[in-house]
Amino acid sequence: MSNRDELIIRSLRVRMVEEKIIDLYPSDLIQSPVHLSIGQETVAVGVCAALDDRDMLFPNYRGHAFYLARKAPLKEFFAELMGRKTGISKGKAGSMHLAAPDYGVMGASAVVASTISHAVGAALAERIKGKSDRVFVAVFGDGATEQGAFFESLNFCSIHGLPVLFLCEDNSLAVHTSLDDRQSFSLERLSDAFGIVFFNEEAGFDPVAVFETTSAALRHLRGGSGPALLRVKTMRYREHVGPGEDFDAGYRAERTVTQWKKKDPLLGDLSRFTAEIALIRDEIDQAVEFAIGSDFPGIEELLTDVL
Amino acid sequence: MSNRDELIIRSLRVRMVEEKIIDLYPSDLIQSPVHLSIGQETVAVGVCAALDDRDMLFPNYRGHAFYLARKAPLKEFFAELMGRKTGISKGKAGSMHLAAPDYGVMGASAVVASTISHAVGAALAERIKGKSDRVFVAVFGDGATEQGAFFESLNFCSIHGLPVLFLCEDNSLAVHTSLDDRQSFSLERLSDAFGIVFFNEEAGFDPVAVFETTSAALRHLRGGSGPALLRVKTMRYREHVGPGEDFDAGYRAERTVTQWKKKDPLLGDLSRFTAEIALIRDEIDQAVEFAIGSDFPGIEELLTDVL
Amino acid sequence: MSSRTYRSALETVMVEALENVPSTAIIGQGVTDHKGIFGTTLGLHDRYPGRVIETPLAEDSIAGICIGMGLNGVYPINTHIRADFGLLAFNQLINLAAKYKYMFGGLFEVPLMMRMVVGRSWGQGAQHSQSLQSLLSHIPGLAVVMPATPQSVLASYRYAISEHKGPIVMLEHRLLYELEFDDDEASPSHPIFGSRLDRLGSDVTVVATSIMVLEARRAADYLADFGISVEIIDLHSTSHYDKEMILTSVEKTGKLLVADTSWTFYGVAAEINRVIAEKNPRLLSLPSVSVGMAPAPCPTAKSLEDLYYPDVRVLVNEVAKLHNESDGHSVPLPDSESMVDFYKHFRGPF
Amino acid sequence: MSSRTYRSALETVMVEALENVPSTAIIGQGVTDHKGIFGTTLGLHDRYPGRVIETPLAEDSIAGICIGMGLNGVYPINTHIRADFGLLAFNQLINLAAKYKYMFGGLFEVPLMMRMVVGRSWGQGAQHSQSLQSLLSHIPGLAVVMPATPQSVLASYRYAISEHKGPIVMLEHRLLYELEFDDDEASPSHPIFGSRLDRLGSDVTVVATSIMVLEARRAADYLADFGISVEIIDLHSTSHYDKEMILTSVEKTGKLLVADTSWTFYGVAAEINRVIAEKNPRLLSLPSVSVGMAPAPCPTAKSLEDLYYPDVRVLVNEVAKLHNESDGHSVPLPDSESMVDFYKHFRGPF
Ligand SMILES: Cc1ncc(C[n+]2csc(CCOP(=O)(O)OP(=O)(O)O)c2C)c(N)n1
Ligand SMILES: Cc1ncc(C[n+]2csc(CCOP(=O)(O)OP(=O)(O)O)c2C)c(N)n1
Ligand SMILES: [Mg+2]
Ligand SMILES: [Mg+2]
Repeated sequence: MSNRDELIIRSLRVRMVEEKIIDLYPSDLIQSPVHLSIGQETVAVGVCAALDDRDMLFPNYRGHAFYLARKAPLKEFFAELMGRKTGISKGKAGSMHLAAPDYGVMGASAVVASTISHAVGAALAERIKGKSDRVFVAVFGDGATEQGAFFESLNFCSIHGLPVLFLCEDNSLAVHTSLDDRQSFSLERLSDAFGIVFFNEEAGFDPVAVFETTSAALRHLRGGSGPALLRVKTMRYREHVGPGEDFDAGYRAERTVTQWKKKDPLLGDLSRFTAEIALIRDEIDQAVEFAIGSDFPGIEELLTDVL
Repeated sequence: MSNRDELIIRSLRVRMVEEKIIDLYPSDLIQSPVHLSIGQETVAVGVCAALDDRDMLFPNYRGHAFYLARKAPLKEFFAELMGRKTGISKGKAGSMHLAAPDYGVMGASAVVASTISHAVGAALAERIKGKSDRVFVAVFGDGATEQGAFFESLNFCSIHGLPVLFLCEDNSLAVHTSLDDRQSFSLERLSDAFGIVFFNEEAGFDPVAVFETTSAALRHLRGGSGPALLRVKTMRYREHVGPGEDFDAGYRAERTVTQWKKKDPLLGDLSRFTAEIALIRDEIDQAVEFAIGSDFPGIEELLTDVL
Repeated sequence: MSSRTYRSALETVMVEALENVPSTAIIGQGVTDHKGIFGTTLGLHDRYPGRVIETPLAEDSIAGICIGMGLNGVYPINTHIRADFGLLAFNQLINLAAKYKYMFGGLFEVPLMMRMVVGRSWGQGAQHSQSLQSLLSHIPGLAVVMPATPQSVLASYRYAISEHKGPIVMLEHRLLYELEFDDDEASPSHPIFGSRLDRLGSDVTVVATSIMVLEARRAADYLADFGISVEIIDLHSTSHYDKEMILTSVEKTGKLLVADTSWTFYGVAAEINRVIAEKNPRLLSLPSVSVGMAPAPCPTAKSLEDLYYPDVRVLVNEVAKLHNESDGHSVPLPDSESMVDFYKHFRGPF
Repeated sequence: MSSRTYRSALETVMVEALENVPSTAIIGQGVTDHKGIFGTTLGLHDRYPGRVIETPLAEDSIAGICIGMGLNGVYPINTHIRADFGLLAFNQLINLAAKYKYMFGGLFEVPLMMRMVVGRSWGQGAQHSQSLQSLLSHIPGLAVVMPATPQSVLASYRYAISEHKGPIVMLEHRLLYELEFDDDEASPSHPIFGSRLDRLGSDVTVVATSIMVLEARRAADYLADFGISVEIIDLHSTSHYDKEMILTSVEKTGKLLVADTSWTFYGVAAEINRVIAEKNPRLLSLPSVSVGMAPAPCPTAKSLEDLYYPDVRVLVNEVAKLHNESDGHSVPLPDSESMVDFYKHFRGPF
């Protein structure tokens, strides 16, 4: 299979998982906020395909796609979303706080921008422990770039020349507010002001483009020339949180999304993937079954792991 | 008297006041940290001379010079430093928290960078109350520009096009740490990234130069074209906090200061100001006497003005 | 009898604030959008242009901007859809806003309101569920109010906006928003700060905050059938509660249960017990009972969340034990319907 | 008898941390300069290059960087020369560090130490004087320690650095730094968390934190001459104190005074009284006494600061009243020498 097809399949898997979540949601099997990546899967897949297994990635509450793109286990994923004891974090984390350290997926936080500095700190620790060419990826949305912690992190990281990839998933929305109402700055010029190399990818729908731009950024990082900032333009198809669409709310034009969808390879001709799709469907069904069949955590878990 | 001489005299007054503080310090009449502006007076004097009375200025803990440059009362100043009831804030504020709202000097905070956003908020309030061409000045050091709150303030202010002058007193030190160890960014390019007009004044020792650059920035601001950032290079002669010199500490070269001093007009020929100097000396002596003669606040003040 | 929701009371005071006082503004993330802070600022952006201000994600500087507004004569109402995000504003709230009046010897006043919504249920998890009253109430200069009813909202927000000249934090409970309350509960003498005697009783004193007042009512209703008379004090202002009211009640009943929305240690239960012990520990004839969140971060799984929060069963059981002066009692516990299920209204996604 | 200062104990544990564990780092503003955090990190930058890290002014992100270090196997010791600045890190401390282990079901541990210095005297004023133990101790997942002696420093820092796998906040009192303590105070069984029985007594229990332990000792010495025997409990860890020790002592004396470095409301006094009231309020034969900062921000003027902080006179007076079981007593108050004057060592400029 071509690299392109491989990446499309991986992206499709993410989408199918989230479509399953949408199917399940009315049943209340998943009782927690879900921030879906539908429309944005190709970003996670393209970036993660370019990473090495040993690299560490720090995602946020919109984290399904990154968790899955790093090949963390699907059964424990669904069990986690359904608040089961067999969940990757015993059901204590839920959709907003996915993590799978064995797969380089560090903890996701639901406080916007709060894990950006963690990636910088992990990179600093790596240097203290001795050289390695591991890379640390901070994942955040366009809204997160408004938080003071983002600027502070850029500054510190650049002073120390640490190998952090600042990855901005730019869907141009923070909840319902568009970029113009929130930002007076240009991310490129900002990056520049900090002496941080800026990479841009407008074609966020294309996992190969994302893969290639990420690979270029990673070459820079592994070359030891300090951090890089990669902005990938993308499109959130669904509401900010929850399974629905909300084009009637009027905060953005449906047309913008429709146009983007025309370029979405996951909405193109998928007939050549029939076999793979069937496999993924099976995998998902089994994972859901596993989750539904799992126990809920009980009182014995209430006070463990506090200190 | 020429404008230049006028500004020199005003700067001299600030220096003489702070030299009096140095004289007094061993006596323990002033029992609080003092962050002296010696070497930096011309910045405050040049900026304040360009402001209108109605403009609001938000200083920080290194605030003696701004308080005095706005012509706030000297007696209440010394009384405040000595913790007397007749102090401008009844002795509750002390050196780090000078304020004189009647003179447009808003409260100074000892938490670095914490009043920058206040200036932005005051400007926003002014707009809500109806048009005026009042200007709001946020005063901060070079170290303060590292705080997230600074970036956030730039962003918000620029989005709303508010008339705030961001004034950076750049003495290139935060306590004992030099710029290179703290900053990877260029202030000019940063300003640029936010679409904020940048003004620079290297000759911070020259009150006329500061006055003129500030005036240019103010013309921009009053023209309604949004905020401006003014960086003035300056030199702190004394230790970070306290009355002494600390060149033996080794964190900076004495030579740098010596060279700067050669350009300091307050260290030049002052013979033409004999009369003014005598007047200032009298004024200071009277203020100190007033302060020393004043009562200390007692129990009746302990719990007032809490809520 | 007419009724109104907590949410509609919040909407009313927000509209009034903008309508009656031209120098009032609402500022926060989402205040202009179609959700309008759970429906409490809806449409205000269009009606009061320039005074309903959307913000970037920047809680720290927005809090400082609010202080600046307050210093220059505009009353800002700053929203946080979760109190947890308010932690980013703690420097401005605690080091600046709370201190300004005192620190400058009265030269300044910093009138401002911070509305913080306390999340609960539907998997809010550890970072969307905190109730920060104890942290804030430890700080002199801050007023902290936890309105439990629409009437509390109307009285205290109106007063805060038009009369109070300092920073005030309003902790609004997410689960209360869509609940209907009888309108005749409104009492003209509703306190602004201070506490409210929610129900007169003779056997056990329950001091409760926010939604725990409603749980206390449920428990009291249930226990009344078993001849147990519960007195409920709605603490209302955690920073400026009514000490005398509490002491008088405990003097009468000798039995105390404190039910709060946060953790018990260094919390409301601790504070109330301090007040009693400093007056006279022997007012209490039995050990007091503290009820709050389990001593852990909030878990996301519903099975754990149901154990994490105390519910009406816990209250009934503990009050019955107090009344019976023993570890046992003969009151059957009510069905184990959790608060979230009882107040059917709350269902995700947020 | 040899002696050592609190400062030198801090220096010792900092050196040990870097010397014994290659994956330990010290990070903060001023850790590399010639003042070296009041002399506790002096010269370490040269001896352990790359592991003593100067930072920009950026408390929020530095706290996050420390979490990231902890997650990747390096133990960070983060310094704040005033606890007040720590408020800028509350989001990371409370929303992230405190929650990580639990929130992820044990997938992560976040070992890190935050050293926060509590300022006092020489006009520190409202923003350089706060003592944040109550806020932090309300949060499950955080450990909070207030060492009162060099021995407490040695025992608890060593344990924290080498054994404890979670976030811990050390509140160090500025006035303690230069005080000399007898070396033989060191007890091998010094607790790490928990509390320490500082002095055995029979008449009145004093529970104290940080420098108030020393004030309690002064008061106890003085009162001994008048036949009053004071038992002193050094609370040590405000988050994980020794409940049984407190209950046992109060059961013996029936009389309690709590002396803390912060405000009494929602503070240590509240917490201790909760613990007693939940066990048995009648352990106390008299109203308990709470001693802390006056309910206001800290004023700068020395005349007010002297009134603001409780001193040995207050302790002597209150304990004597407790002992005498009345509002009066016959113990003459000691000279009104304030703590600051007593511990001559502290004089500005910072
Ligand atoms: C500090 C903080 N403030 C506010 C929120 C509420 N909130 C959750 S997601 C979000 C928008 C974030 O936008 P962006 O960073 O662009 O990410 P996206 O959701 O678009 O992926 C906001 C405001 C939060 N979780 N944390
Ligand atoms: C938030 C915060 N962090 C640390 C400090 C300690 N501190 C006081 S002044 C200062 C340096 C500030 O440097 P700069 O902004 O350049 O101002 P300067 O003192 O040079 O005028 C520091 C770190 C503080 N007061 N507030
Ligand atoms: Mg976005
Ligand atoms: Mg400086």
